[in-house]
Amino acid sequence: MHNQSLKLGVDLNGLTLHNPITVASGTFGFGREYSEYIDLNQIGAISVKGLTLEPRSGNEGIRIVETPMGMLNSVGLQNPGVHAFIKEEIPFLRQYQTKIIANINGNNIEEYCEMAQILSNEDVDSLELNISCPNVKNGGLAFGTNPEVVKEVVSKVRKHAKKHLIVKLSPNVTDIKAIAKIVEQEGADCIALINTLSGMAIDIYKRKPVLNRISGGLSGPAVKPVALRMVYDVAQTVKIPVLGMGGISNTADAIEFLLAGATALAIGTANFANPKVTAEILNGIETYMRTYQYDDINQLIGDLR
Amino acid sequence: MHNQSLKLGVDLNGLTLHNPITVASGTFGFGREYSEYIDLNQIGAISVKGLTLEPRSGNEGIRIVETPMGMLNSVGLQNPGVHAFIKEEIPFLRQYQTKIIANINGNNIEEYCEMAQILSNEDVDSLELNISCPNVKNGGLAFGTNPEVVKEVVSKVRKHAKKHLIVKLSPNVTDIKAIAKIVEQEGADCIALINTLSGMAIDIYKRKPVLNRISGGLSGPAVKPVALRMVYDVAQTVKIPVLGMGGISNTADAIEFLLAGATALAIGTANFANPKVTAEILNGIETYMRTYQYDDINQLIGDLR
Amino acid sequence: MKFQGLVRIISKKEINDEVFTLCVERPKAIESIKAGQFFNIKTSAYGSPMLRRPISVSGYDKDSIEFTIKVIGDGTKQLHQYEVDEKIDIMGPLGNGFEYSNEQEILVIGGGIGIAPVKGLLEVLKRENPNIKVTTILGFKDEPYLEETFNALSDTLKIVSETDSRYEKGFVTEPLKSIIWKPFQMTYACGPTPMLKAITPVLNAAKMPVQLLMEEKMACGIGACLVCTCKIKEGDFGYKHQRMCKDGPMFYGSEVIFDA
Amino acid sequence: MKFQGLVRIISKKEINDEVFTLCVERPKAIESIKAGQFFNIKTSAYGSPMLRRPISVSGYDKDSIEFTIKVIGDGTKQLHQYEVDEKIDIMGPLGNGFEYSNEQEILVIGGGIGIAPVKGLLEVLKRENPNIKVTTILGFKDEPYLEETFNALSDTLKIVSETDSRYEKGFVTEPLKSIIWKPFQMTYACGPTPMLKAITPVLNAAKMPVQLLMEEKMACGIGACLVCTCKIKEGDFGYKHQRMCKDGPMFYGSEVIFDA
Ligand SMILES: Cc1cc2nc3c(=O)[nH]c(=O)nc-3n(C[C@H](O)[C@H](O)[C@H](O)COP(=O)(O)OP(=O)(O)OC[C@H]3O[C@@H](n4cnc5c(N)ncnc54)[C@H](O)[C@@H]3O)c2cc1C
Ligand SMILES: Cc1cc2nc3c(=O)[nH]c(=O)nc-3n(C[C@H](O)[C@H](O)[C@H](O)COP(=O)(O)OP(=O)(O)OC[C@H]3O[C@@H](n4cnc5c(N)ncnc54)[C@H](O)[C@@H]3O)c2cc1C
Ligand SMILES: Cc1cc2nc3c(=O)[nH]c(=O)nc-3n(C[C@H](O)[C@H](O)[C@H](O)COP(=O)(O)O)c2cc1C
Ligand SMILES: Cc1cc2nc3c(=O)[nH]c(=O)nc-3n(C[C@H](O)[C@H](O)[C@H](O)COP(=O)(O)O)c2cc1C
Ligand code: FES
Ligand code: FES
Repeated sequence: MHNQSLKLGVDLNGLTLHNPITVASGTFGFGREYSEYIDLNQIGAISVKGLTLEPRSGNEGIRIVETPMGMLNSVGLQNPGVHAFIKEEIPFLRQYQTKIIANINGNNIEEYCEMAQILSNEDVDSLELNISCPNVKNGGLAFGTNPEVVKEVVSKVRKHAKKHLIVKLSPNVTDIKAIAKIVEQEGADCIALINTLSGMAIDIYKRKPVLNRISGGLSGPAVKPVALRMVYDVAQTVKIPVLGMGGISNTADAIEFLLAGATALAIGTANFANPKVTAEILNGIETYMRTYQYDDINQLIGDLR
Repeated sequence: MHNQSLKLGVDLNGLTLHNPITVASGTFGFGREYSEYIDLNQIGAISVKGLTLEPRSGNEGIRIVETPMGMLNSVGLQNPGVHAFIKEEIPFLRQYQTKIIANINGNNIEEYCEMAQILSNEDVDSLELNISCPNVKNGGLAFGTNPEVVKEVVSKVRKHAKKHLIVKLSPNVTDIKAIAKIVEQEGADCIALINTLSGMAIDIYKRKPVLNRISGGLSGPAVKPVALRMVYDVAQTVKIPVLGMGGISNTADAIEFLLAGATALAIGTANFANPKVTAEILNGIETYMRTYQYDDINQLIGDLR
Repeated sequence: MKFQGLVRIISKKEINDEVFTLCVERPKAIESIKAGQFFNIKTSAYGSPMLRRPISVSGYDKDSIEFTIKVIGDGTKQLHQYEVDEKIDIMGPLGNGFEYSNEQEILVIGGGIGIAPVKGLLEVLKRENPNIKVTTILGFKDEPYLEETFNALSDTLKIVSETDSRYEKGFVTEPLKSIIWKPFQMTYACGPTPMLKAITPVLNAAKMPVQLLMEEKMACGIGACLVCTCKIKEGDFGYKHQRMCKDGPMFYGSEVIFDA
Repeated sequence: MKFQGLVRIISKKEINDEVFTLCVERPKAIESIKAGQFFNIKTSAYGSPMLRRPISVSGYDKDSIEFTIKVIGDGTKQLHQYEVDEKIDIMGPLGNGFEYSNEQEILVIGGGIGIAPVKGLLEVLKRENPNIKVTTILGFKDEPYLEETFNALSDTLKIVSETDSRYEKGFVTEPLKSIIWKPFQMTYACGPTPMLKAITPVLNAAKMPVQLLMEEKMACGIGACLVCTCKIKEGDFGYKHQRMCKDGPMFYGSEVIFDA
């Protein structure tokens, strides 16, 4: 029994992974740093740090607040820009068998389209459309919170994206199912969720918000129950596969997301406390599969009784 | 300096409290049990367990899941009904100088109005309209998540409520500011927030959602950053006072909410871990006021630099 | 005012790999304790896990309170790390505990760590009435523990285990069925819910009163939050939700409805 | 592969009410360590606080690594509760540390717990070059600590305190200004940001190179998450964000922009 090899491969509707464990955008850089702690070949896919058309130096001031079993970040998409990514990072990542997901971020719809266009001709495996960044035209609310804007951005980007397209949803919405349906209708291949919850912290000694931009993105175990509910709701609603994330920190969390219907998982914040957490979770999933007699991970996905 | 008496009284637009520390509905019963651990006279107001017109036996099955620094509850408004509350509980609570906030919950708008009517003639200090319960007519989404429904329920209840009226908002919305504005326009005296975030947990051994109703309400420190952001946003948006809550567990949390603009605070989940937490926080606020030289709590409220 | 605060740990004893006892100083403020009551204990000063853990009294006298604890998750792991002379935050005693007066012949059933409060009960009963006749049935999944203690406290002791072949194999229901004809005035039982669910109909059918010490995940532990429930018969067909922590954790077998 | 894992605590020493040292076994896998580098340490096995805590190396040899830690919040409180022979989860060494070769005369400035890595540096420098001339300035808010240690490591030692009247009153900038004419080849400094911000222009103006060991709240500690930044001059008017953990925590005074 113990020697029987388990089938761990999953298919995110065109993006096949040799196992369902991926890492979340912005928490793993471009893989370089973590490659000194774990074997990147063990990771199904790496979603790289959120890319923008031009290099960005990110937000000033404090960028992190630790909160009870979570953290707020306000990195502000610091990244070398899509061209440097293509030149410097793709070749590095291609040394490993992990798939490359390019997380793309625009200031406006045109930028999203342009990035999709550019990356469609490059050696990446999937594009992850991050629609949680603030939309300046819509008064700073994220692209991903307004159903009409979601419809427009996904349909336009779809036309430029000649690759597997993931759309990553913001959890800061009343009805995640409605947004997910639109994303599916407009032709996304896969839905990723959740991005960070909007949160805030105040420095009571200075009597100021800790973060210059007042609010930041909450991630980590604290948000797991919210993420799991949204992943479950979306998996019940759409037919395209779901890449589930939000607070996954150990095997039990991962199994919960798989049972809730996520076809693959992304680990984010948990990497910070434990750089080997992805490998440990993969191991734990295998043990669980043996105990509960699944020989193919696909039997486990969505297998709620 | 240390002996100088601090002014701790706050005015929630008609509901005056001798200090800003209240307890959150559903976490403190009707005060009886906690009266064996702390002096209820020390608490500014008690929001009692959510009341319905008829007695309710609440949800079946498991009602609680502990989560990282939080908990999901699915109590389902178990309560003896508004009439038993009036007969049995008001006289008990009136022995103390704490104010009584009646948290009211309806299956439909008529029930909300009827309860407001009934309680307007009883010896309570405030009505807290809880619009986070699922609205059966609107497909199970909470009353509080649909702006039109919010408008209708608040405007109708306002007509029946001859008392101070608090409206308690659901955090499961895209734009809390828009909802808060409607609530203010329709004549609420005060806004309370946040109620619980929608969350879920799965029993990976049974492979079933832990809670019969699948999702439950997340509370506790985990939600604090989200709550603080919403309290800040609402306090910036409306002129009526805000009763802030969500994960407040210690003095620092309380100061954050006050600085964010909450005129009073409610402590919920933290009572479970520490039955004396309200008194301890009150003490801590006094120390903070002395250190930062506030002699009136009202100077501290919203005092961000 | 009821007690909640820090108490000093007087002694700590390992019973086996997973089970240990902590004995703490009994604060003066606690006037009375009853077997079957529990304390809600803060396991960590650092917030996580956030909630207290309910632990039954497994023995007490005028100066001390004893807890017998099985390590199963983070909370109990943290409790296991406390050392003698450290202080621990307890709250209680809580719940209604066992009802006992001067029964002459009783049956006691314990399953797993559920034997802890049963031990406390027998110690009190023996103290108050040294002539009491005690028949005890204990059931374990694996290797039994506290066997000698129960031997000393019982006139007849039967132990079953699901896996330890040195003992009778099986569940407590087997020995129970073989002695149920005896004239026990009262049965006291504590153990996992499936065990209580299995023995209750047997005892009810034999018209033998049984006090069940039950378990449910808790938050406040004092009856305020309503997250812990026990489904109790009301009228012929109805039910009501009672609070496991405040109205229980002891309920009579005749009143409980076992779901699921 | 870099090291992350459990190491045994060899010794623990209280330095005063708030400050202590932990000495751990140096894992074989760690080939080199440099003064000024740090380890990211998991303070609790139970998840809270969630993030590791960066702690500088305050000394090392081929068998051990020493940390000198000040208790300020939950994480450092938890570190303080570890006992000899327990194991602790460390990750590192991280960051770029101090750059040193064979300077003959150096100035060292430490503020508060920032003296910890400076101590480690001096131990290495003395080991490698016993004739090095060391002038040390230490500043404390309250009562100084490790005075004897620094006495032994320095040729000249000045200590200031904001409140302890047995020492010169004030900040490190005062003694610094009085000796800045000396021909130090290098200055090494670590302390709270306001201190580094105050000394940097003084040293820059005197055209004296200074290596600042800086601090910023961290998450990953290895350069992947970009939550820790140091604003570094770029061109004449520009700046770029470098990673405090990976590109620092040592930066030259000439390159850092101090905001706010
Ligand atoms: C009134 C009352 C009295 C009690 N008295 C005692 C007592 O005297 N002594 C005592 O030891 N306990 C007693 N308990 C039980 C005790 O409260 C719990 O064991 C304790 O709360 C567990 O806390 P924890 O943090 O260690 O484990 P938790 O982390 O809360 O949880 C359970 C662990 O079990 C695992 N788990 C859950 N379900 C399964 C499953 N189906 N299969 C495999 N693993 C699973 C989980 O992964 C988790 O690690 C009592 C409970 C009550 C309500
Ligand atoms: C590269 C690097 C190296 C380091 N090396 C060392 C080292 O060698 N030794 C060492 O001791 N530390 C060192 N530190 C600092 C150390 O990492 C922190 O002290 C530690 O992370 C604090 O964690 P904590 O959980 O104890 O405190 P936290 O809980 O994280 O926090 C801070 C505490 O201070 C309080 N606080 C915050 N601001 C104020 C204020 N303005 N006034 C009053 N109180 C306030 C907060 O309420 C809180 O209790 C280093 C840091 C870095 C980045
Ligand atoms: C420091 C940090 C930076 C992040 N940057 C990005 C980003 O650039 N693009 C993106 O889509 N999500 C970003 N995220 C969100 C994560 O990818 C993930 O959706 C979220 O953190 C929830 O998962 P977790 O709780 O496992 O971290 C970031 C998260 C963190 C903590
Ligand atoms: C067990 C429990 C029961 C609750 N019941 C109610 C209720 O009946 N009515 C209501 O308006 N809010 C109810 N709430 C929500 C709280 O009043 C509060 O809004 C929420 O818990 C956030 O605060 P906290 O994190 O401090 O607990 C309940 C919360 C809990 C934990
Ligand atoms: S745990 Fe709160 S009522 Fe029982
Ligand atoms: S802490 Fe992650 S980049 Fe520095």
